[in-house]
Amino acid sequence: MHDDEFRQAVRAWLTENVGAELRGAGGPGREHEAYRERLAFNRRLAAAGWTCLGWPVEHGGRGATLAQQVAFHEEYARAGAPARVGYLGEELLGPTLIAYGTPAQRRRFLPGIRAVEQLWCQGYSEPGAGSDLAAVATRARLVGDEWVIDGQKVWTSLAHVAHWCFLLARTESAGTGPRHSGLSYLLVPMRQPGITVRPIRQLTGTSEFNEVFFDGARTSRDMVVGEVGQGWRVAMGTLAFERGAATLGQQVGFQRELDRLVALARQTGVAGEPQLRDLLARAAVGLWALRAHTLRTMAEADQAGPGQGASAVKLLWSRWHQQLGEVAMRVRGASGTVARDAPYELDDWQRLFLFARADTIYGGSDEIQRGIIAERVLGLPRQARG
Amino acid sequence: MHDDEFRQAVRAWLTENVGAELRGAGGPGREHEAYRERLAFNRRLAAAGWTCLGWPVEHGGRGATLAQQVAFHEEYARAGAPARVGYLGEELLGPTLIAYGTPAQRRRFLPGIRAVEQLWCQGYSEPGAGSDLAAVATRARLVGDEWVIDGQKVWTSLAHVAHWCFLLARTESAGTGPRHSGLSYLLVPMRQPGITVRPIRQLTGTSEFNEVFFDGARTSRDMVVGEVGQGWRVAMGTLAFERGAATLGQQVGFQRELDRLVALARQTGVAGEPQLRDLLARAAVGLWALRAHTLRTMAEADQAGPGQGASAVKLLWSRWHQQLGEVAMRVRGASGTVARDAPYELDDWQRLFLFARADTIYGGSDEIQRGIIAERVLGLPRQARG
Amino acid sequence: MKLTPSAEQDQFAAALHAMLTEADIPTVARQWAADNPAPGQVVWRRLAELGVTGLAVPARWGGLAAHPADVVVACEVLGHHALPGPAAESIAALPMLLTTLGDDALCESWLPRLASGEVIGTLAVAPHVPYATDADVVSLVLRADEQTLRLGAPGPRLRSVDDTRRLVEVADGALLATGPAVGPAVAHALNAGALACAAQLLGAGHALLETTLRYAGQRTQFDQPIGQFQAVKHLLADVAIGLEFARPLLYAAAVALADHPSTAARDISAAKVACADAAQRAARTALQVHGAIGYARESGLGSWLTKVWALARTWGTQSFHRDRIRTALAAGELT
Amino acid sequence: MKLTPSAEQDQFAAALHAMLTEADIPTVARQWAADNPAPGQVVWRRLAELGVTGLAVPARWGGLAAHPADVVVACEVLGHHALPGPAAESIAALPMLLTTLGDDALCESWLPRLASGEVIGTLAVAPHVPYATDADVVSLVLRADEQTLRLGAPGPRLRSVDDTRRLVEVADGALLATGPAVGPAVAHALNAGALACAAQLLGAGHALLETTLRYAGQRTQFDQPIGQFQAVKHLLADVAIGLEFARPLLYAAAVALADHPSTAARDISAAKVACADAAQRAARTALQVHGAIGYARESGLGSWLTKVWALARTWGTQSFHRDRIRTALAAGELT
Repeated sequence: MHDDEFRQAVRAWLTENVGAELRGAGGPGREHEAYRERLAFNRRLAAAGWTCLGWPVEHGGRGATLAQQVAFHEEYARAGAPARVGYLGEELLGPTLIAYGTPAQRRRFLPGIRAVEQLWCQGYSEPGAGSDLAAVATRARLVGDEWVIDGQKVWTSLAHVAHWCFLLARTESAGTGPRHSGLSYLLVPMRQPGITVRPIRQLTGTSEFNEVFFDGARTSRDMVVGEVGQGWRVAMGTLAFERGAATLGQQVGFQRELDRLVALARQTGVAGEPQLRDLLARAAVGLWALRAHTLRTMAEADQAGPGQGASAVKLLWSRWHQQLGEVAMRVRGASGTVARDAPYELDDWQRLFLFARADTIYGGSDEIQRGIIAERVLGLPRQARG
Repeated sequence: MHDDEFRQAVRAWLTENVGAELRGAGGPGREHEAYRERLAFNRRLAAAGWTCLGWPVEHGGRGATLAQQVAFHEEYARAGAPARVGYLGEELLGPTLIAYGTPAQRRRFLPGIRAVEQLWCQGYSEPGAGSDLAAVATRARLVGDEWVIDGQKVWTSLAHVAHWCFLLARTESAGTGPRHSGLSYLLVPMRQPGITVRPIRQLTGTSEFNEVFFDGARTSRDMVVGEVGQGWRVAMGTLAFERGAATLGQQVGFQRELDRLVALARQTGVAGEPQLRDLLARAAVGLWALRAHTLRTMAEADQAGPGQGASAVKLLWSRWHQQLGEVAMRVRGASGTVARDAPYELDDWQRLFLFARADTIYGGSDEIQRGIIAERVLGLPRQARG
Repeated sequence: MKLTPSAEQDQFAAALHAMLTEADIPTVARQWAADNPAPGQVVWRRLAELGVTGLAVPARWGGLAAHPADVVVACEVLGHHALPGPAAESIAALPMLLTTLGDDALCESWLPRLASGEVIGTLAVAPHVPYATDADVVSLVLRADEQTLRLGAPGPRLRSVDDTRRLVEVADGALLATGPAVGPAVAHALNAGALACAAQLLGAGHALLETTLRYAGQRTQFDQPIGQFQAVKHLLADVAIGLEFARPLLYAAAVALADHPSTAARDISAAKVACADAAQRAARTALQVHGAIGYARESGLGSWLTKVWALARTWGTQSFHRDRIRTALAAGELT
Repeated sequence: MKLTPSAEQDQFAAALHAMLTEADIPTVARQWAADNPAPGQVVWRRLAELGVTGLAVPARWGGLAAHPADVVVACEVLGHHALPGPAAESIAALPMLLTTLGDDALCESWLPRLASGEVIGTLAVAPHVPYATDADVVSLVLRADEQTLRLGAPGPRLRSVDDTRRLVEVADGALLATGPAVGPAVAHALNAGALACAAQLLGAGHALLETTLRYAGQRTQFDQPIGQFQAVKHLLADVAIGLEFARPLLYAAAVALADHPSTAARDISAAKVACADAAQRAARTALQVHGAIGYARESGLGSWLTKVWALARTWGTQSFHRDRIRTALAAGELT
């Protein structure tokens, strides 16, 4: 299909299927919103063949070109389609299984991901392992033909609805080698007696994140991805998967936020304030730069494989989004601190302001990203990190 | 003398003695300006009894109160009196000798400092020891009754006109103790065959700084201040001397700069630009805060001895001054890059812009100051520094 | 100029601090938010016993007639503990409003009871204080504009992002005063409220810094306490500097409120801007250093974060106060 | 959209880079500043041999009729080496001015000679380019405003803070063109000059980053290379990010200049602002990391520092370009 036709087809399907009740639902800080409706919508999306576009055809994908993936994500964002409930499977686990999984693992799990029938959660972070993932302490030991898992994960998004979890666990004692050796990448069914999920109540009053306690939880021996003890390599591979196409979709969402903010500023009259105008203009230019940079990075990746730009992009969009949150609060002025009446719930701008602060934390904090750029891109000497 | 009378007396003397040719001459980045005239002026100042005000009377000072010292420095700045050529002796070495020197050293050197007859330069920095003063490598060894000194100092302001240098030199091999042990604080005559002074040509085309090479330079055995091997403690004591009164004078100078910049902005019409007005307003408030903070610190020091605020003050004024330089370049607009015609010389605003950049470097860089605040004031764990 | 707290002020602050530490304000605040103001009202009675509620009330109406710097000292401690209740309103703005208005009957009705703690009061002043904080749980609600002062009739409660701040719309009640004296009294009350609010912000900022310092000393990543990383050190040093430099502006503004009416508005704006900036920097850094745990309600960081968010935007936004400073600059007053 | 350099552009840049590295530009620049432009003129002839001077000249006048992105590629390398001479003027602005004006006689007089390198040209355009750079050492000096294009008569030399930039006041010379076609041609030339200037800034910023990275790897303090300190790493990472994000805006602006006249002004302003901000951040950080040594002329850092200072303020100040962006935003063009 030609790229333009592809885009038309996406748009047509979305126009028909995104109802008003779904528009804009979900997303960071709002994963609790309209969850059932989003799940149903995502399953319809899958049935229509609009999931896992970039996966190779032999693995159930459509082998879509980069341009087509971009078109999909842009149209998806433009239509205000709801945040996908299956993105962890589609964007992280699926590509990981395609790259490192056994044929049996792929056969077993890829169809469920594609159809949004099996939902996954990610078990990386622990109370003692946030920025420092190599400090993972959850242990897994082989007992007969099963891994038995003990430990605790935290900040596990949507764990209460997930069927399975992909996680990092320590399968060998740390010993004297590098701190990240001895970890394995395991697939663990969530609905079993050894697992307890406890929601974390957030500042916003909502709780999309969870603590997950593993207390003798079990999974069969063949549920390890890659080799035993090589989980670090597999997990880092997952983090490195190029998210260019989805990033452009994210930017379309940012543009919508900015447009709405400009409209609000005009409506309330504050758009006339020179400083606010300057802030809005800077935000607009910042977004052009993000978009131009993403397109450029993708073009380079097409030519020469994935680049080193992920840390820089993460830093830039997270700062941009934080600043937009602050500008939004300036536009709102004194009324910016009144929440919707009941239940205690933030409006979109308040949520943006509060949640964008997390943008510089999750997925690797600002400090970690700058360290990565300095050491891996600029070649400055590494710090001793054990 | 009552504080107000004292202030009147200072003002009267300055009104009579600061000629137009002296006004505003000298200062960081401009130590070369009108040097002879400033020296002559400073000697007149001394003859009139206006130097070393805060020193105890038994050491040749006037034992002036803090309020009187403040009045002096404020009036001095307000009169546009030229930067003092003897401040290193008056503010650093003098108090050091009073605190740590032998009676013989005090008798020998304090009168020359007070009269601005003997000029001093400071030999701390070395090519390999900038922020890290403990890395001083210049060596001094005892040969008979003399110290023989070999090494190199750098960024030595006014070395080409100084009669003496107070410096840090390594008198014992570093060994395994703390890196700053084994340093001694020596007084060395500058005009001798073993010393070569080479000016460093700066970006501005001027050269107030020098490299000083010590090649078998000599000073007599009793020219060590404090105990041999305790030079670090003496030098750090020097750095800690409360400069509150002079700081207020510096702030009067800043206020003059800001006033002139506001006047320039009005004159060129750019004061009407809302963003520039905001920047100027922020600068004004920043200066109130500096002043209020200094007064508060001095009041506290009066009650309870010197506080921990020096690092914070250094950070704040250096950032404030840098920002003023950037605002100045905005006020100047496109014409801001044209230098005075001949010789290659910057105007006041250009010099401010360029030299204020050094404000966050000399006297302990921004990075060092923030580390000091984090570790000594906030009590965060120290970094291993050998 | 009186820029450092006196020994008496230090003792007063220490006593207040000890009382609030013992009172377990985080629990009290949760109850206050959940429509159970009784434990909070008990704490407010203790404030009255310590004299806090009477600081800004003249002696003839049963108060302590203290210097505005004393109010600042007290409000900083209240902010440090994130105490619920209309502190800037009841302790600072209302006494200033009634005193400046100078209507003896009104003063006699309310000031002695505000001072004694029998009454907690609140106030809405359009446009800077659009809602009356906690109007549904206190017994005196006023509503002022430039021309009139009225009793306020509490309407529906709105939720603040800081859920311990009960925001209430107020309708006009009985007219209490009108005429040319009202405008200046209201302006003066706004200044007093903004100053008290700035003091609370500074206190909250310090509490955030302290909490974050403790966390940075305990939390390890990469086998060392995160407080040992230079990046974390520098973030926290900048927070400390921001707070340290805001405090003298706060005290200078208190002095101006008492003694330099011509510069009081400008100086209070400078203090509010500096304290709000410093507190917001403390809040940003607290979240960044805590990482995700800072978002969890149970971390307890939240009360201060949302308190700072809310206080920075009431009693005049940053834009409003910056504008007052710019206006003063343009009038040639500053330089 | 053409956002990444093609293989040909990469090769072209590499050849130019090699030539300039070999030519020892720091020495050439010192001579240029000291009234000895001959070595610099030799380098400019080599630029012509490589085709740089003909990039923006149409084929019929002996040029390469290249895309503005090619000019950007070349100017970035020139900025990287801090080459003296009126690059934005002679390579970008003048060809654009004459070509857009479309007066065949003028084109024929000058364009072939600019392309061949026989002539280096410069230009003053009030108010954004008040002086004609290097007018006393080149053979074509023009002076334009919105109504007229004239030859310029070089007057006294002013010194720039960047002493390799010879700023010359120009008086009116012979009238070359007047009428309604001049205004748009001058506007177009200003855009082309600003774009070339932005490219030079980006190149200078990269050179500063590279120099600083080298220094940070070599210089030790506290027994470790200073590049190992987290504070230094983060400063340099921010520089790298600033430069990396300015580049796509630069290429997008080049595309707009060629293909999207309606957004060219806006896009070029965005590129100029971003490149100047990024380069100035690189300059600040270079000085901060070098410490005092950065101020010494012999460190060699100075040429880039003052070049960035000067270029960030010509072809439109940051205020001017931000204002153009704001105007576009207000016109509803952006969002």
